[in-house]
Amino acid sequence: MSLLADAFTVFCVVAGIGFFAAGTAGLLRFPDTGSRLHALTKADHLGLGLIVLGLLPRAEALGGAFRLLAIWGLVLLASAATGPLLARIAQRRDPPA
Amino acid sequence: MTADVYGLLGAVLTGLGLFGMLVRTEPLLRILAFNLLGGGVFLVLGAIARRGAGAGFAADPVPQAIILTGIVVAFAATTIAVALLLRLAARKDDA
Amino acid sequence: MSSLLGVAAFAVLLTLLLGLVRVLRGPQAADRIAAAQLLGTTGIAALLLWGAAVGSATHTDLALTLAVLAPFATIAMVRKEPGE
Amino acid sequence: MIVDLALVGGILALALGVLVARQAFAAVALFIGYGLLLALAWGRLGLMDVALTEAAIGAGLSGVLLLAAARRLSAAPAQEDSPPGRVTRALIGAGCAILTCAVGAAVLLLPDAPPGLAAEVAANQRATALGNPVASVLMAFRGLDTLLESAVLVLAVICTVALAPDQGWAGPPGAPQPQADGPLALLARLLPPLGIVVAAHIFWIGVDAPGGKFQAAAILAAMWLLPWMAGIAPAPPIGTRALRITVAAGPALFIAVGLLGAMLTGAFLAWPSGFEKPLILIVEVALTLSIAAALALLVMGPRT
Amino acid sequence: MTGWSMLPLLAVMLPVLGMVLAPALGARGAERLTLALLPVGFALALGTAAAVQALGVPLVHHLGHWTPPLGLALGADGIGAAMLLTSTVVVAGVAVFARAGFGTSLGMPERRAAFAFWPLLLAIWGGLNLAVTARDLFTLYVALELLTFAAVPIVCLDGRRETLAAALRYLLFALLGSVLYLLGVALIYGAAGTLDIGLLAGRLAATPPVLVAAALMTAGLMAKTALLPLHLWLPPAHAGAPAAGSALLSALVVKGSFVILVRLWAGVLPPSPAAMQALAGCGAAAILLGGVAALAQTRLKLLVAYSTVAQIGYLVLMFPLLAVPGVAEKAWTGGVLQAVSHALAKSGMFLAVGLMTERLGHDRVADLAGASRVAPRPLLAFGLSALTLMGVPPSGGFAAKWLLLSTAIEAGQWWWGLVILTGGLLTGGYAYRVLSAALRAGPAAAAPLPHDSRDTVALGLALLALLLGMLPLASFGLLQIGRVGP
Repeated sequence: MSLLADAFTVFCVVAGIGFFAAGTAGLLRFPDTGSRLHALTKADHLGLGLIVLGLLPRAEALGGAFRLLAIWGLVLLASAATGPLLARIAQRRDPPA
Repeated sequence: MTADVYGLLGAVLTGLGLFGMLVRTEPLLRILAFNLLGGGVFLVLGAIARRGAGAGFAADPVPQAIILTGIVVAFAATTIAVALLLRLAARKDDA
Repeated sequence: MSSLLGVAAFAVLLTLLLGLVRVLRGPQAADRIAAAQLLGTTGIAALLLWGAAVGSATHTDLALTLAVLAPFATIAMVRKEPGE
Repeated sequence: MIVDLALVGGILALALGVLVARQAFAAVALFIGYGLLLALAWGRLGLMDVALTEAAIGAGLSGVLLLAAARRLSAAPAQEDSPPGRVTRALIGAGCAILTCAVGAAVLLLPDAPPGLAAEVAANQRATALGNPVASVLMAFRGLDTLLESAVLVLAVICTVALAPDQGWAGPPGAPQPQADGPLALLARLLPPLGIVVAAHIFWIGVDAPGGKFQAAAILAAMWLLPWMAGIAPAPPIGTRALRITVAAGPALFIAVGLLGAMLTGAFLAWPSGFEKPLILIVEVALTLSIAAALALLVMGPRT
Repeated sequence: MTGWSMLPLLAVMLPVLGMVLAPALGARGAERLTLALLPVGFALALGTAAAVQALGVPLVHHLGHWTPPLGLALGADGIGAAMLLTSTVVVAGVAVFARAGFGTSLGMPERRAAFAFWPLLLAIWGGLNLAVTARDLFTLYVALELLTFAAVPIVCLDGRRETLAAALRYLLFALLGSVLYLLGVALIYGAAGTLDIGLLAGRLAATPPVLVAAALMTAGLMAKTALLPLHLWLPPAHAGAPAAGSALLSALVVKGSFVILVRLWAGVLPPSPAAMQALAGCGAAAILLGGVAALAQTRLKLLVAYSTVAQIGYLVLMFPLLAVPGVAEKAWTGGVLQAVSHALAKSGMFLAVGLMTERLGHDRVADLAGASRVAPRPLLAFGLSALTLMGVPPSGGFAAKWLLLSTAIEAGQWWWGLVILTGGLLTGGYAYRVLSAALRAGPAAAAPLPHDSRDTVALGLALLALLLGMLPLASFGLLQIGRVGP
């Protein structure tokens, strides 16, 4: 059981790191602000989500698991609210030439 | 060892912050430099707190408490400086 | 297991430091702020992994604080200005 | 160790970036990143209380304050002093390098057996009825500093109010905020209830673990600022009696309880034995609310 | 013992409590609260001085029964008691004076300047009382910041562009000073594990961290005290503030960091004759350059502000003399007396200048003719204050400067004596410039002078500075209580 849980944790965390790495790579390599923002939101949502998921079996009590999920929820909420506005600003200040 | 690394970082930030405060001319950047300087001072204090770890504590609680108070006071100072700066900028418009 | 999580925390921290390049280079303000936001999320992930590695609930609380407050810089940036 | 060096490198890069930045905006964005990394550095040092505070202040409130200022200044820049000449700059640079070396050497040459108060705190902590040693220092051993710090915040609020123009100074603080629509308005309605729960959590764990009144107050202040920034909850006028009483209540209660201790036990700020924990908690709750109000007013700034 | 030690603590906490409550009470309430607190504060300061004198040892209060190094101590020794009395007298004078400008009569709407002034006055009072009674180096840092945050908005209460710029410059200077001081405090804690002044005494060896800390703290406090060459912020700030504010800034605010500097070098830091000579050298330069700059000013308020730069120089002349056995006691008395007499004289002088400016409508030194007609009593106050600043007998300034001069010669450091004499001549020069211009007959005064109680305040402060010199020297034994050194 514990072995299975550990394997789950490792799998999720590694996948999460993969998303963070991909997001960062996109942030660095993509040519324009718009696509960079796109890369970033992916990493935000999925990378953190996978890591939270992976750590859930290790949370010491219900409170711990709840806090982990709350963190993910807060990040999702904030990112969902600010992402479009940020994209709008990027477009306005960077007219396609 | 960890303490020394961050203590040295604090020393470098102190120098950088002081340089910025004296050399930059834009008031907002001076205020930022003051915050870098403050961060350096707190890191030096933090390194001292870490060195004093013992009695089951990861760091000496007394300098920790001092840093907390210091951060609050430095933040208050930053807000006053920003308010003053914005008022000055607005005043230039009317003149 | 905890050492594995520690390594994972370090890996996340490394991507965080790579992301710094975008904060430093810009070129647009939106780039910098977006990259700073990613720093926040990455930092939260690193703290969670690190907290799990050392078994400390305080790291999770720190991550929670960051999660609540991290959007504020972005909000201050994207909201309309008086007169805009 | 590699982790620490990587973190130190990142912090240094950001600090240098702040110093050489051409636009105020870029400098502020870099500074926000710097605050975030600094919070991680405090965690590495094992100073979790400080890390929480840095996260609340550096990543949250400072960012809002400075970004708003950078935006306002890009429209109306303040006057600048004349830049120092090349020679002066070289001299200043040399002086700062000397300062860095001197402080660095001083840090390395501190006594090998560090004199500190960790053992003293541990020996006396039981008498304060608090499990968090930093809270014991803040509320009992160095209670006077905490009291004065809360008074400094009231004074800072008075300062910012004093910086308003004569016309309408007693009106709502800060610039009037245009109403936001769409996702931001939604966030401004959804986040505050969650944030208040988080603040209560951080406050409560602060009794026995890292956390506490100041960090909770910073989160509360942010939860007040968010609907204000979104234009859906205008700030009350500075002239409002209730607002002023909120700001003053915490420090005033702290002083009153301190005087009570003086009358009952003969020493100012002595917590009457047996009542330490409830009294400390009552004072901390009042302080949290007052500090939260003060921090929010400070970030809003004077009426423009 | 415990009961008496409560007096200095209350002298700190009452103004702080008043400052906290002031916004809630509103401008009118804050004004009345301040006036009500004045007699209480005076009684507390007087009681502190009497208790210190009677007991012959410093009063020490351990907050919350926690003893240092873990806890904080606060108390009064001789210099602390003297400064408590000084701050109370000056604050009382300024408060009575300021009612005309910042008062709110019944039914009047609350004005911004009035809302801000009273709590700022209380904060300066409480901050200075804290700076002279706290016995922990970090509490002293908080006291310094309290003084700074209260002083900066006073500079720009009128909201003009020049005063705002002066306030911003002052704030940045002051913040730089306090952050350097704090860095020194951090290193002291790392070296000694305590920040209590009493425990640190004699315990700090001259190791590299302590020396770096000493340099940082000294530089920081010099910037806060506006000791040359870190004085550049002072003239525009002190000259820009309203008269009541200038009086507070020049008389009290710079004294807080000065007293901390004295405490550090007389007792806490390892003795360093070279540093003391350098510090006094800065003081000598301040006396000479400040005096010359004051002579060259065309605006009266700037002239008085530069005079403050010069008078601050006298304060630090005592440092090299404190280590010399036999003369240390007299030098100490001279230094403290200089701080007290300058506080009284300079507050009187700034208030007098404010009244003259108000009645003449300008503060150009060249056009002061007629001031003796429209503002005879303020002019008299100016002249009496100038006597103390020059060091003419029988003023308090004479006693201070005479003690410093004679001890310098006794200690074989005659060069400081030369500086004191030259400084006196320079002071005489700029005072003469003002008085001779003001005594010239100007346009005839139109109406008979109305009685203005503010004249009495300015005159009273100047007279107190004068009378200080008539006290017999033996009565200054109080100042020696708690002094560390030979």
